[in-house]
Amino acid sequence: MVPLSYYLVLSGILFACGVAGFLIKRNIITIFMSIELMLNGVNLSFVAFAAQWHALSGQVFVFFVMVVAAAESAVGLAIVIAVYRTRGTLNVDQVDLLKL
Amino acid sequence: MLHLIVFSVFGLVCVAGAINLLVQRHPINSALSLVVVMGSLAVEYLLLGAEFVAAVQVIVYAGAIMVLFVFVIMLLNAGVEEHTKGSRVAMLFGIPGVLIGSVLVAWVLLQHSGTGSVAVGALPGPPKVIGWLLFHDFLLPFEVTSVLVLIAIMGAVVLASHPAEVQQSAQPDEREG
Amino acid sequence: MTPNLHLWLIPVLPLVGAAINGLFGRRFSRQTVVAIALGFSGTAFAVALWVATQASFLPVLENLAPWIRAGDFQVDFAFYLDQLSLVMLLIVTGVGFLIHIYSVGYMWEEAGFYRFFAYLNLFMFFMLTLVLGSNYLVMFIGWEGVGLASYLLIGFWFTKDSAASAGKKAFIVNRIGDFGFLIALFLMIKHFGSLNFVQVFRIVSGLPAEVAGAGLLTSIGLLLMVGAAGKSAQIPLYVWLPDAMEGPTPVSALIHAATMVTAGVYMVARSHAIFDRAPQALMVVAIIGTLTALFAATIGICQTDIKKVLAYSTISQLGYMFMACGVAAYSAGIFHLMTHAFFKGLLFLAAGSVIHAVGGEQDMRRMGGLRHHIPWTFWTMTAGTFAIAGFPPFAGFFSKDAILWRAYSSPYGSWVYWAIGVFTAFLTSFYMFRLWFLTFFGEYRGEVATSHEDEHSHAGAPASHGHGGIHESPKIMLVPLVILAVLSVCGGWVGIERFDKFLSPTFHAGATGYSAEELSASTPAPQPKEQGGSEALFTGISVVAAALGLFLAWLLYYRRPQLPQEIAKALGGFYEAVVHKYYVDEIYAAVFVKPLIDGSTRVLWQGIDRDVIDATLDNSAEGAREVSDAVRHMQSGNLRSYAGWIAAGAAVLIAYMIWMGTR
Amino acid sequence: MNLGEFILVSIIKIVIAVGILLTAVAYTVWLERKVVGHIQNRWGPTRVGPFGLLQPLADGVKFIFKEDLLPPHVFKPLFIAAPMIALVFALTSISVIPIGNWVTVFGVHTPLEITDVNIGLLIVLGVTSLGVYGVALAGWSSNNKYSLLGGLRASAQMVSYEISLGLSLVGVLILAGSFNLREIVDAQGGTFWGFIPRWNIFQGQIVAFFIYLMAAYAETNRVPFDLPEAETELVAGYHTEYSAMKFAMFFMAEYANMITVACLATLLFLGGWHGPHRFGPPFVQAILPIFWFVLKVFVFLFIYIWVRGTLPRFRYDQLMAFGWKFLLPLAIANLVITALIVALRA
Repeated sequence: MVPLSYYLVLSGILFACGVAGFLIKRNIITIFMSIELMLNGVNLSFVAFAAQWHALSGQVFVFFVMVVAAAESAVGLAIVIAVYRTRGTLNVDQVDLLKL
Repeated sequence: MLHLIVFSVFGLVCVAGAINLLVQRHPINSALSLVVVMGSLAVEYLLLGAEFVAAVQVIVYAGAIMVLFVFVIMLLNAGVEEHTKGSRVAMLFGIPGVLIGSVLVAWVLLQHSGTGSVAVGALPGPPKVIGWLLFHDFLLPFEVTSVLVLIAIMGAVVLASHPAEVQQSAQPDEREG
Repeated sequence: MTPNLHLWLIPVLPLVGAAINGLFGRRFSRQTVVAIALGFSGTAFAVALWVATQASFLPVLENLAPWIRAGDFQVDFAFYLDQLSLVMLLIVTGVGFLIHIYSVGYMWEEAGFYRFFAYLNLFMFFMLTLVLGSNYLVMFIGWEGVGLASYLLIGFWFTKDSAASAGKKAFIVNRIGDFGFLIALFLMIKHFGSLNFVQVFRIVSGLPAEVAGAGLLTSIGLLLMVGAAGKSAQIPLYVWLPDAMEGPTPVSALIHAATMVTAGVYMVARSHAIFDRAPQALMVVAIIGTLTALFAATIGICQTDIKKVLAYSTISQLGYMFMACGVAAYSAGIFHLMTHAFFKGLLFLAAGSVIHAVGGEQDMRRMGGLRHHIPWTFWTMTAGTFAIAGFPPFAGFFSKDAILWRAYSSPYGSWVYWAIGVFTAFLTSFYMFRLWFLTFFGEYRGEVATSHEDEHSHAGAPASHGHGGIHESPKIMLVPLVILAVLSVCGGWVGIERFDKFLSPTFHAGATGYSAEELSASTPAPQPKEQGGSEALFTGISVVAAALGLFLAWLLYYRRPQLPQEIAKALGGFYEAVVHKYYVDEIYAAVFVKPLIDGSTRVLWQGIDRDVIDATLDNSAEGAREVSDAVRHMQSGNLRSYAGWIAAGAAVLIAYMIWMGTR
Repeated sequence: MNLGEFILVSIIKIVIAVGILLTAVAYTVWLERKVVGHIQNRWGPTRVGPFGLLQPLADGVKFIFKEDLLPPHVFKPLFIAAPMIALVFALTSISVIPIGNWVTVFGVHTPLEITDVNIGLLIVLGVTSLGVYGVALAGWSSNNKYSLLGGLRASAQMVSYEISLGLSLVGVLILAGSFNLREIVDAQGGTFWGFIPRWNIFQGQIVAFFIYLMAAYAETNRVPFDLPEAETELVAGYHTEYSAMKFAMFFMAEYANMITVACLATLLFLGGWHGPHRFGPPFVQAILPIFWFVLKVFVFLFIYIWVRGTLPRFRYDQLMAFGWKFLLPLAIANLVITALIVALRA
């Protein structure tokens, strides 16, 4: 028996790592990965809560999160490619103008 | 007891992967750390009984999304991250904010750790039942997400496709090769 | 079974004409414009005539569409035709149509030909809406609309400063009157819950008459009178009408003599149920009318501009009409309204013809001896002059005599009204014959009309004619003159008794609460106050007064033309005052306009607008700019900074939620 | 079965399975060289042992003793890790593949696979989908343009064809109603009218089978979809810089994957270990299912080699167009039709 809160704390740590990655990292792709990390942390809490409350809809939500994450990463990575093509850099600190 | 050990081992792997993601300066290392995180998360899902979710986690996240990341990293030949000082705000407010927030949440959660606990395989999520839920209770969201995915596909194609003139000049080269 | 009279056709037809001419007229030839304008107004006149043949079905209520529905309050687009509106309808369409015809000749050379006819048709539309409206709000549409059309037409030569100013003056002065009218409407909505003539009058006739004190009905009546005074140029709001003569002469004839200015009279007559219940208001109407009649007549004596004389004469005659209404002799007022429309329209058109003949000159001192040059104009003008002076058997005699008699004999009347009325009749006769003698008799005092264009181009009248010498107007102008002259002669033969009888359904309908005495007030039945025989005596006195006026004019302006100067010298200051129209414009300027401008400038503009409103906005804009200057650094475009703000904000939120949860 | 026994049995089974698999890999290589040689009108390996049967052993010894080159410009950690990743995932997927029914050996009742799980098929799919990392990372870490291009091609190709592959399996899943490979095989037992086996390929999944076949070739980077290692344009693709044991790992991973795919095809479409009526003594009866299974896998592998020996290579854009514009719609159509038929029958 593992307390539910352990799972939640683990998910919280993952989420916090994701946020921290967003703040620390300069590479757009890594920042993107941080977002995925946050989503994973949320998924873990979904599944943990599902187990806690014996409600399978928690697991179903994970699927939706995954689908959205997949769509988001496809579009996001396409944007990254477009950005790299026009700016020649992946450093977010150098991509701070809306218009070139 | 075994449950706690397995949970702790893979939880630690998870956290280590996540921290490695932050520490590594090369994006491909970060990506691989993320794959590790996802893999150990799949194990955690298995511990909770969500076998289908675990499998899908591996297939979709590790097998598709992260491959896409690696692919883009390879395509753009992304190098080691430069350390530019772009944002004081992120350092002054953001990092403390994250720390405070996560510590607070963890504190609150651990204060109430006695309220609930889960056993191994607490809630089995067999594919059949989950499929039933998806196609009955969640039919509308399911269809909406399918539309979302379609839009995302088209958006990705449009965004990543070359401008017309580049494409024209690129095509003959391909034929020669 | 009431036939469907299609009343809506009558106003809509001119509107269609106005729309076509106004929108596309620029590309049409003059002939097309004329065809459209005359076609639509003529058809409207024809429909009005056909409607008149159906008079046995009156009154008719034609509900076209709901307009406002708010709780119990309801206003519809509805037209109402009874005997009163029928008379007005025929006057407006008939005289209007004649003046349309006249305008074709008069305006032929003008640049904005299509525009003129579009405005004229537009005016017809609004005037007919005013006349036909079944409630005060529809009437108000027309009321405002004719004001607009009047403004547009006075300022027709808008490149001329005086014309533009005159248009604005008319508009602004009318606003003051409309203000009163509107408040009266609000009072009606509040207290009667309706603006419908029928409903309002039914409610009003159920109320007791307010014999003393200023109650609700008196207030409404007085406020309505303010509106009427504005539109019909009564004291103290008459000042716009003389200036309105800046407009083309047909406009002066149609709007500022025959139709629009009588709208006030029509409105008072229409609201007779209210005034009957409010004797105080009625008395005010009578006093204002009487004073205006006298006052304007005295000014008219000294004017030298032919159109200005006619303008003051119009004001004076309108005063007569109000006097009639003020003594509850509504049918007499409407009767005079009708005959006045004939002869004053005629006089204006004839004056236009004179101006046309002498090439734009309007000053009577430079005319003279024109009767041989323009005989048609002379004879028609003669008919009009005798009509307005009140010589039998011309139209003016009957109507004016009716008013004077009623002013004395009505239960609301008094010998004072009558005395002033007779004196005014004498003055009217005098200044009209003065005009007549100065214009048509004696020697021609103007310059030889070969190069008159430069000096007269100011006059606004068609100065650009490329003709030389004094000449008669074209036939298209003379035909309306002749028709109107015939009407001026014969128009009064119908007689006040028959007119009374015709209108009696309007003025006595719904008056169930009337006492017998009041009922008989507007009928020629023997009065307890005076024997019937004395009416002939009164008639005789007024005819003598008119003849006296003729004689005096003949003496002063034909027999001994140098005498007026001597009299003027003898009168000195008084004469000066009259020439300057009693300095009313100057007084208004000093009392109202200048304080208003000063107040607006110093307090509203420099004080409130600039230092308070502008300063508030400027300062807040400046403050926003400064704050933005400081804050915009947040929006650096740096993704990680944004994320930092979000993270910090989320931490604060989490802390707050936990704090709230653990309390 | 207590924990110790469980661990012991598991270890034994793992050792046996890996041994069998590696042997099978070695002899698949031999088989390929022989068959292709005969197709090309030559003998193939003949010198080492009879019919060259010891050739795989010799090759193994050669790979082990060869110098392990480490080029100077490579990204070292990943360069070393990549072949391991590839081989590990290739070998892992065999763990949930059953080769026969439950048996009792020395009093231990156990299935003929390392572990029997509910979502076996999903695990196979997941693990094979991870195999792409080996190829991709190898290509990237070599710091060589040919390798990089090979790696890029491999990852794009494998991700693309994985979709068709997965969709082609859904029809089977609908028929079986389970992710458990054993249940899927069991659902294919018996015959129609006494002579047609109830294999999925005969239950209307023939189209799905061919989709699977083509997608599997692409997944394993085999001819005609071997663009990632196209010798004529990319030298050797992602493993250009590899030599000795590291190269051997890629090599083994490729053939292990082939075997996995063949096993999967056998299990899902060809009825698994089901065969004609049982005959012979009890021992033979016990062995027969395994024999049928191996036979089917062998046939599938033979087709693999046969195709390699006869078909030319695709062009890369043709490969992508084929995958996205032909296979994927076809797989979706097959899925929809299957679902409709099942729904109507129900």
